[in-house]
Amino acid sequence: MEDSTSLSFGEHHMAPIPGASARADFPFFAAHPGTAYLDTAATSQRPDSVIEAERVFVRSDYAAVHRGSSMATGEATWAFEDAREKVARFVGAGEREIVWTQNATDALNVVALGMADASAGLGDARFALGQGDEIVVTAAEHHANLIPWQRLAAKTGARLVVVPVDAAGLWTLDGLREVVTPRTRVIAFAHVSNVTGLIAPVVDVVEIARGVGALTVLDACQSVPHLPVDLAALGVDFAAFSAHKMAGPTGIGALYGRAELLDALPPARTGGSAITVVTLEAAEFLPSPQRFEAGTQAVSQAVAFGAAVDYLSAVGMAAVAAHEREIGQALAEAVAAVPGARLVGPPAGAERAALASVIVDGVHAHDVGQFLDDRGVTVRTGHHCAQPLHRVLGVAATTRASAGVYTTLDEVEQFREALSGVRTFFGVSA
Amino acid sequence: MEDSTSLSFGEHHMAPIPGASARADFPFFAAHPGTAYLDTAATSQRPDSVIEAERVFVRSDYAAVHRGSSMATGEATWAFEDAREKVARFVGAGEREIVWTQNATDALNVVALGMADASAGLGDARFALGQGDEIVVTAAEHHANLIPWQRLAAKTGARLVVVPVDAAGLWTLDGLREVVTPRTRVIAFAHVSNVTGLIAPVVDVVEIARGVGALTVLDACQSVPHLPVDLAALGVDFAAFSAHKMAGPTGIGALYGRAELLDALPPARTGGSAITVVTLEAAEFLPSPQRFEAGTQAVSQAVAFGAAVDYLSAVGMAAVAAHEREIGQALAEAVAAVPGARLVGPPAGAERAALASVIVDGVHAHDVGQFLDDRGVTVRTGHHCAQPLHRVLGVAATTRASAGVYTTLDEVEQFREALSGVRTFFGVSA
Amino acid sequence: MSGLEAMYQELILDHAKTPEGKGDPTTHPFTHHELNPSCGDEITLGITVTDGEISGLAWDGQGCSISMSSASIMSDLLGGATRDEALATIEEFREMMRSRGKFEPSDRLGDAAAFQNTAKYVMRVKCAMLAWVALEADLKASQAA
Amino acid sequence: MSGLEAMYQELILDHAKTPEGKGDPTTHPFTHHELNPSCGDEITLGITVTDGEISGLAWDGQGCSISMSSASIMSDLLGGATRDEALATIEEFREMMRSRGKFEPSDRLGDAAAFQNTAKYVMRVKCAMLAWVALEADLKASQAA
Ligand SMILES: Cc1ncc(COP(=O)(O)O)c(C=O)c1O
Ligand SMILES: Cc1ncc(COP(=O)(O)O)c(C=O)c1O
Repeated sequence: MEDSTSLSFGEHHMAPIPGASARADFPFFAAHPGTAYLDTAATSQRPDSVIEAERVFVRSDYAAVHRGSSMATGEATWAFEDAREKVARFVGAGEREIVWTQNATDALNVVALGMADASAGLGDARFALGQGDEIVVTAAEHHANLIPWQRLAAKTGARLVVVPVDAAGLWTLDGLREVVTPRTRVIAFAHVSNVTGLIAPVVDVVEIARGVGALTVLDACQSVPHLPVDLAALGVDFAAFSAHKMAGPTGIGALYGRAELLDALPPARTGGSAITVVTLEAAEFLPSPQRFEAGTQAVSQAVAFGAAVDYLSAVGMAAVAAHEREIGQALAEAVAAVPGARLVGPPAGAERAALASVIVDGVHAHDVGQFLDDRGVTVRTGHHCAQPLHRVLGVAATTRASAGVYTTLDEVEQFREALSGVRTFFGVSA
Repeated sequence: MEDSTSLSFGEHHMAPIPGASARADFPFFAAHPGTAYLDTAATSQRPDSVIEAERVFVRSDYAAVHRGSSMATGEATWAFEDAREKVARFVGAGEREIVWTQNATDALNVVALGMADASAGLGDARFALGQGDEIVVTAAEHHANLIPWQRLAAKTGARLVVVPVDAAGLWTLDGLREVVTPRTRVIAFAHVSNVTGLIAPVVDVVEIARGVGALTVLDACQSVPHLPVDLAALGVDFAAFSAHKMAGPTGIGALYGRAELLDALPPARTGGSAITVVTLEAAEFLPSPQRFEAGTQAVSQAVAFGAAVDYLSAVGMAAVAAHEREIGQALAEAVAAVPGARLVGPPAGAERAALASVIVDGVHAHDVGQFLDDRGVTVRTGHHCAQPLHRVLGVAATTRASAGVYTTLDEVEQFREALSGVRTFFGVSA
Repeated sequence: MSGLEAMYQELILDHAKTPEGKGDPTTHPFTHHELNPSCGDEITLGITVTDGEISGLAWDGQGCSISMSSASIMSDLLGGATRDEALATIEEFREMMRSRGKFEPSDRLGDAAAFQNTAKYVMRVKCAMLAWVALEADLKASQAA
Repeated sequence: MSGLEAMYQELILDHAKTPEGKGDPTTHPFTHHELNPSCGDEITLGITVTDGEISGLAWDGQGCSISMSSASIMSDLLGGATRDEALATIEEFREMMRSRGKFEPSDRLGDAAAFQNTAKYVMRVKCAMLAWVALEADLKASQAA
């Protein structure tokens, strides 16, 4: 097995520094000089070290894992589990507390579908919901952390209760406290909103949840790639994130859960490798993580995911967070500087993640995005999988610029300049 | 976007020929000279063209798909959907009839979990099961095509009915006919058994199913990679297969379903991208395939999957099947030639897939596998995710050699020679 | 002329600003609602068909300048057309939009030919198609009626 | 000596063929069943503990020569040992098995040191550990009792 940490990181053979230095490690930017890639909240580019780690593995070390006894299988299994250990360490989890999934959406579904199974009598009753029970989400959630809970509620008779958001799209702890009751069984919320950039007070939410014995499910999609996150210290019960948003590949995500919970949650998706004894009548399941990993896993993607956290660790998550704090403020200020453009979420100056969703008065988000695209600025337009939130904002779609470890202030400036030309082009400014 | 079909296939720039010629296209073999890789039924190696197609895409064309309006997203979406079209064409399906999944196991779960949702009142009643309904599987099924149905039965009150196998592990149409009743709602079976190598009479099963109005679910994991398969012509309702068993990457599989069924089956896994209108109360889902593709998909893996079917198409599936027919017989004969070794499934001379599961009298499968491994022969040992079948065979584990497009007769000979040394080494032969 | 300017021609921006055919679709017997789920753009289009001709047409909706101008230009072009002519025009428009900009429109498309450049932008094809898909649904419903 | 011969030493093959300690585990007060799900190998091991010493031990099971010989060698080594000595030996054995062959066993492991080579084969570690994990469970149960 090739040790991906020993690969050099691009030009420099020292730890990369966020911004222009790190940028040199990502081949995408060499292929697109002059492009400002401000869509990392949707998906991240991958550095050479990640692409190469997977390539080396696939070219010479690939085999089935966890099944059979061949040497090839042994080596591949080692690489696969080594990657799990890296990802676990990266988020402050034990190895058995990281389950590979298809993506973060799948991870959230593993929890919600497992609870549905428990509610149908197929597993630990502590996860069973019924009439009168309540599931709490915020009105700002991504569809991935909303629809699975709607479906769980519909299947079990539980009620979905929503923490409201204000006109800026923000919810508060007081708003949460108002809806939590002794019947609250689950509180599901995003660590960082992919639309507003709000950073949730996780520890306070966990305290509120514990007060009523509710489980906490953290959508960590937009936090784990951008901030140092210690899930054990935060105290959440479950969390979900995706490799493709953090310098890693598509095709793999992770579910974090406290080991004693994961060992008890019924696996909704079943099949080979996840089991101990299978008869024609019934199956018994392994402890976590294997119980949830039915079928052939995303083996080479796991290796690449390991290389991605190696990369981010080499940069240092504190450095990433500091860099992105600067970029986040610069994005907010850029929007504030453009007449007719309004920022969603916390205003410039307030704490926020390195993303800015914008409403340009009189110009539809698709048209804004098209104009920016023409100016070499890749952004995301749409409802960002948060239709209910956009309904509150009063628009069908916004234009979002978002940053990552490789984003530079020059790109923010390119964004500001392009944004300032939008209304003139579409003939809506004075 | 790089057109992967334009990449050269290894040394030769003409269509590769199965066996030694194709072998040169797979970098794994250059890295492991002298190794006989006989574990393709577990997972396949990937040719250069597949590895490079993904690498080129990831280095320069990668972006989010199906969300947003940027040019980058447009190009990536094009590549992603182009891959779907290729895979669809490869199995005789319409584009909307191929849903990306995590693997084949996941694909089978999408059907079973969707039916569970329908049974719970969350979707089209035609998929709802209840007390008195019956689900038919064979006793030879892989756990992936057994446990999801056990769980569905447990949730809905339906009964799981099993077609028995004989001492060789084989089931028959008569055996199937005996258990099918007007209450049979689903018949789930493997096209090719991953243990016995039996090739199922699919068209006859479909006819029996249609006679009672049952849905057919085909586990096509071991057929699509090895035989020309036209799912529409076979007439099955659903089918599942995995890229990693057919020269493609891990992290992606496919569910085939007839369009009108897929459009109606409830999506068990929910989240972003799969929806039309989402309110805080409920979500409406897109038609197939999007309705099942919640969250960020395995984008670069889809591109690689497309390149894999390009590769197999360039070789020609008729040529692959002819080659594997020869290898399959050679494997069966190799086993027959070794005293104390017994072949599971159809005997040498009878129709069978290019895999051979072996019982060596007096030597445990793990020890057999270890010995073969030492002699440079990679095989698979264990129950191959088919415990009930092994229970009938009277052993906990067998040793399986399996072939693919790159397998040569030399490898079979290496296998035979190694196998013939096993009993002497472990001191059980005269 | 940059790709952007080719896409947002004067003609298109004018139609987006002062759209033709906007009105209350529910006054017509055949109405269809069409939504672009990725951005929330939507249109409801109603028609009356008399002796095989579109004798009345009105639409309402909200969306980007491409979807709105496309609805407007289509209303101009196909209001009064025969059903067969309209269906053939929709087919040609779809073919153009799927061509990634490679299809040369015939005279039949009239001002709608201006969307040839939009076809180069895969993610905007749905915007341009929105009204046309709605009209197609209405025409088929009227045929079945 | 090839890797294979180092793994399947005379000693190991002999123990696999004529295992020590095989018998009816259920005659002892503490029994534990352990399964290797990937191959179906299993072992049930029973012990009696008197004054902190393993005064009786018997196991039954089926599996490969590594799992069977490991159970046999362990029975020889730890039958009669004190609970603390047995737990410490299990710990050292585990450490050796996890080392990928890099751990140098102390005298305490006795003939069990022969599995040092097995530790190089990741997929066989579970085979060698099977009996030891069962004994550990029994010892912990006896401690709690
Ligand atoms: C017959 C059969 N069905 C299902 C599977 C499961 O496939 P996957 O592991 O890709 O989900 C396999 C392979 O392990 C198989 O051989
Ligand atoms: C906050 C949030 N939650 C969930 C998701 C879903 O992640 P994925 O698409 O990787 O499943 C995303 C990204 O789209 C997100 O930003």
